Amino acid sequence: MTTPATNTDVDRSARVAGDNRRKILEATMKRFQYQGDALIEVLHKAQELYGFLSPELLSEVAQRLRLPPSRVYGVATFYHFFSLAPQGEHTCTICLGTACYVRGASLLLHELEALSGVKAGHTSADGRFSLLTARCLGACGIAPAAVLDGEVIGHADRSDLTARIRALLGHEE
Amino acid sequence: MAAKTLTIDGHLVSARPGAMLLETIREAGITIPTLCHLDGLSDVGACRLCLVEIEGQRRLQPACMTTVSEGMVVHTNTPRLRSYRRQIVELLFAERNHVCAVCVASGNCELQRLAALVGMDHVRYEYMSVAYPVDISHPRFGIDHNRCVLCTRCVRACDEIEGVHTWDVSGRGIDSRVITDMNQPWGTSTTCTSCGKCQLACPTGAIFPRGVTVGERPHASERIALIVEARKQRW
Amino acid sequence: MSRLRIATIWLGGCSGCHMSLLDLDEWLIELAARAELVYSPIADTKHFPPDVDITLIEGAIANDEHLELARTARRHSKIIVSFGDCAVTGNVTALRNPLGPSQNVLQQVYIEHSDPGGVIPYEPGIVPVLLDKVVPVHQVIPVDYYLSGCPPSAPRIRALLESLIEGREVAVDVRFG
Amino acid sequence: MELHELEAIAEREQSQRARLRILCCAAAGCQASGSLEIKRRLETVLTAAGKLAEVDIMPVGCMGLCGHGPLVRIEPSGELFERVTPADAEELVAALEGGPCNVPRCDRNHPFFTRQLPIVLRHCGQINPERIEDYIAVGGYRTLYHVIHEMTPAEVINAITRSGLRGRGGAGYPTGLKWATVAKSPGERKFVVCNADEGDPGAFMDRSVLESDPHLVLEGMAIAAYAVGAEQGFIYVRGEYPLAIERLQKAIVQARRLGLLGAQIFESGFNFRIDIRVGAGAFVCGEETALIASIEGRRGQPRPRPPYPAESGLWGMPTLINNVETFANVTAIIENGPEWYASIGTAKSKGTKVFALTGKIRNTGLIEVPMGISLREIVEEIGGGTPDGIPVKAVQTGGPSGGCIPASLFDTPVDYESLAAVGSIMGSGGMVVMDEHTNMVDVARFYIEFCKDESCGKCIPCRVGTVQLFNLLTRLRNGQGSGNDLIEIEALCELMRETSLCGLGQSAPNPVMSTLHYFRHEYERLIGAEVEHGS
Repeated sequence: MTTPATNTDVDRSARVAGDNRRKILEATMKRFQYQGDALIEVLHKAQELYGFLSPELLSEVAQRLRLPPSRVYGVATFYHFFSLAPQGEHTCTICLGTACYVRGASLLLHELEALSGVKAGHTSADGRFSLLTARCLGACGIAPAAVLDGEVIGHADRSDLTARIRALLGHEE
Repeated sequence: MAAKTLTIDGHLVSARPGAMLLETIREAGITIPTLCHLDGLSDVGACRLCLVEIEGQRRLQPACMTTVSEGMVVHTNTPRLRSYRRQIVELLFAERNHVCAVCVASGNCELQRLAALVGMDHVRYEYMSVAYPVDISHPRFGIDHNRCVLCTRCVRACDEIEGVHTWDVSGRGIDSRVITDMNQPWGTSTTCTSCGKCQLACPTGAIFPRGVTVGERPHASERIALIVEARKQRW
Repeated sequence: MSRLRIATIWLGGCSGCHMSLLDLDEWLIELAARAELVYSPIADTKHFPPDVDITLIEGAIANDEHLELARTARRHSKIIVSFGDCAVTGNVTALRNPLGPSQNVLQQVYIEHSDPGGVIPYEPGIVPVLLDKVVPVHQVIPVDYYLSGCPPSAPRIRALLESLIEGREVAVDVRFG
Repeated sequence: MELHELEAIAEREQSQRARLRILCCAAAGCQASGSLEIKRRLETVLTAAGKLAEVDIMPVGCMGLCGHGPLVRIEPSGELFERVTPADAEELVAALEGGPCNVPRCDRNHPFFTRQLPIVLRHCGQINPERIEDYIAVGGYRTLYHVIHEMTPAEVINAITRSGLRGRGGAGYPTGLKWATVAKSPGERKFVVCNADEGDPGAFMDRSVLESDPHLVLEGMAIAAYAVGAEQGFIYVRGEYPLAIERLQKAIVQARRLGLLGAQIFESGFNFRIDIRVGAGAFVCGEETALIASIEGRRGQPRPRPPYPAESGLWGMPTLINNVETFANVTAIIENGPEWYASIGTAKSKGTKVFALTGKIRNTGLIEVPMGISLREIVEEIGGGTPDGIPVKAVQTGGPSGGCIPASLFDTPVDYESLAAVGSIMGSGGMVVMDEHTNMVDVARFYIEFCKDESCGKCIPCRVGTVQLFNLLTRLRNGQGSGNDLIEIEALCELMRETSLCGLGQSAPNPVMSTLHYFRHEYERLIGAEVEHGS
């Protein structure tokens, strides 16, 4: 599931950058008085800071909250929000909720899979692009909905979205 | 407090207040299938094999987690319960690779026994033919995930009796898997005390002592209850 | 009373179930008095005959030949018994399923794990073509009775055959492995 | 904070309000369609015209007709414009004072507006959800004051009981009874939890309420806490709803600053603190006991009930769990009296219900209707039928736990019992319309796939049953099914319904069973000739 080499790379670059993410994370844990109950809140923060949850990061959280490592790992892998592997530079999330489904979201997803060569839920080998799915964004009023690099796109049109992704990936090549 | 009187499969039985239905059923000499339950461990009500019908209740209830009450009328062996139990055992056999012929626990396995008990002579569902790894990095024990039924008895034995919580479950749904520490090879676990209680608790051949071959792993889950008793009594 | 027509077939399995059948020793003589073995790997027959009363199928369905023979047996038999764990569950024969479709299996066996220069045998009509997935018999034809065991012990085989021959209700215990 | 201070804030708000106002929808749907850019553009245009001081531009919550967004309303005329673009800004400003404007207008006399009865949504699209003063100006927090100073907890519970309010999360358990159980259960501490883990695909009612009127929910929770004797509350909200989380956070801070949450609320002995817990993507956490596990920082796996959370919930303490819409009904019930509330709806289902109307429907959006309204009125009148005139085939209610109701049963009244009688459930309020082109076997398979992915894995019938059911449906759809498969499918559905540990597994077969019941021919067609001979 994880690629250890990449994880340590990320960690190393973080240390080199002299970042204070560890401090922020520590402050979050302190705010919750290092209580095990706060595990999910702490993991949210850790992922927000680092983009994903590396084994090192999880171990550290386990240690600070005095939780068994397996429990932390069990929680981190139970919830779909937590990612144990780094995501691509660009991400596109397709909503697969019922309203979006009825309005053709699965066709949209297939098209993007074909375009990017990335299967839903995965990241391209070069780390440029992640194609993700959501169970429901709750944006059913504008179905089908997609999120491209954080921007919600309503009434997502197949040709329009593929063009945007092509441009996104093509531009930087 | 006075004993509770209840009716189980037409027989009047008495039970101490606060007793669980499962122990009362067993004390009455009635066999009822269980899998996730193990004497000495807390109950989770997950396998659904000990579900019983209780008159006046809309839903079936797990005997392992239902407290007896006065006047309760319980049926443990109705046609639909038999049919559900068989289906559940079929689902388990289809889920992973339970090949008794090549299993260390054959002859001493609770799953194998369950199949016989519920009369599961074949599996109607498609076998999922998963390919899970076998971890033999631990010097004394191994785990073959292909034979795991996710009863979590190892997790509870490790947490509740040994107190180290080396085991837990990762993922969810059909992708659930028991793990040691950070989903790392068992032999590299820093929390495991190599006490072997997980192996004792395991109902199938999933967790086994290294060096045994087909049919050689003894079944010794009842030792878990003895250990708990010993701890209480300070033998 | 006319003698019953019994057949046994051997598909994807090790023939251990047939060995167990032979373990019935002198009861086989009694059996011969009441039934005729019209098709079997231990009888000299080429084609599956019509009007068979009871057919025991040992082994899982692993290739196209198994599939065809199982279907033929079903067409010509009143009663089909899945005979032993391979027929009932796929068992050891199905251990290849986790490796993936047949091409992956052949690749691993004949190329990756063989001496250099290995080739995958391909002679349709001569070498049976593997199915992508080994399946129990009841997944390809309707089965009337199941006799688990690897192999089923001789007494259990006898119990089943006796009930079938005498037309009694079949009540053979379940015992995998 | 005292009552007169609250009233002073309200008066100040009203007196400072400009006569001319432009209300821009700033809920998630319209934001995604660019409503914030429209707001910026309007500001630019007004600045250029030197009119910025005379006109209020307000970001407001959901105006309902999400499918036609972005929506903009102008006051005092009350005209509502749809599909607005930033280029429309000049014309909208002109329209404020009756000038020419070609931006498409919504017909306010359309049944979409006239057939609704907003109670929960009464402030949505009227107030700026990010300003507590706006909420106070429409009467907010006065009910809480009234409750704390003039009612005993028992009186509050009595009022809720008499109103007939039932849980809006789906199962319809009587709210008053739940409150009473928590109130009388012994416990060192008690908790109030707002379940905002709205997970049904095709549902966004709670999201809209939280984004449009967060204080209404906070006030409802505070009243509940007073009634049951809790001092700590949690809102468990989906991580997928960042805007709702942000607005809730703001709302909590604002309320705390004014002394409407926290210690000694309204100078009384009543303390109540609310914390947000953000879900991490697990549908099963909508189930009470899984939600509790998740708040406690564990894997969101349910446990058998009893004991019910009302007796033993968070950290083993009595815990009241209601969903967003249930809490949002509380102030109106206290304000107008339980008899008023009980006069709306049917004999057993009181009040209104919010629905997210989506799918193949002309007027996609958020609606609130009295209980007892027929499906036909919702789909044909309020929803305006399908966008391209293809006949409606069915409507799905209750999400993955619900069922598909065929068009032939559209006269069914919308209430808990009637929907259950036709094989569906009220659910939390998702209503997905399907037209004749929708393949019902695919729909069933879609929902089972959802449940398979969301199964927590604890109990066997759900963990493995969903996978086998999904495989069977896939085989069927691919034309590889056999007549036996339908029997197996039905047997599996029964097994899951009867033996699964929690509501997710127990209700997972509903979409399959209801489509098998009403659209069996679509299944049989896939099995091929052998069955067609029979039929």
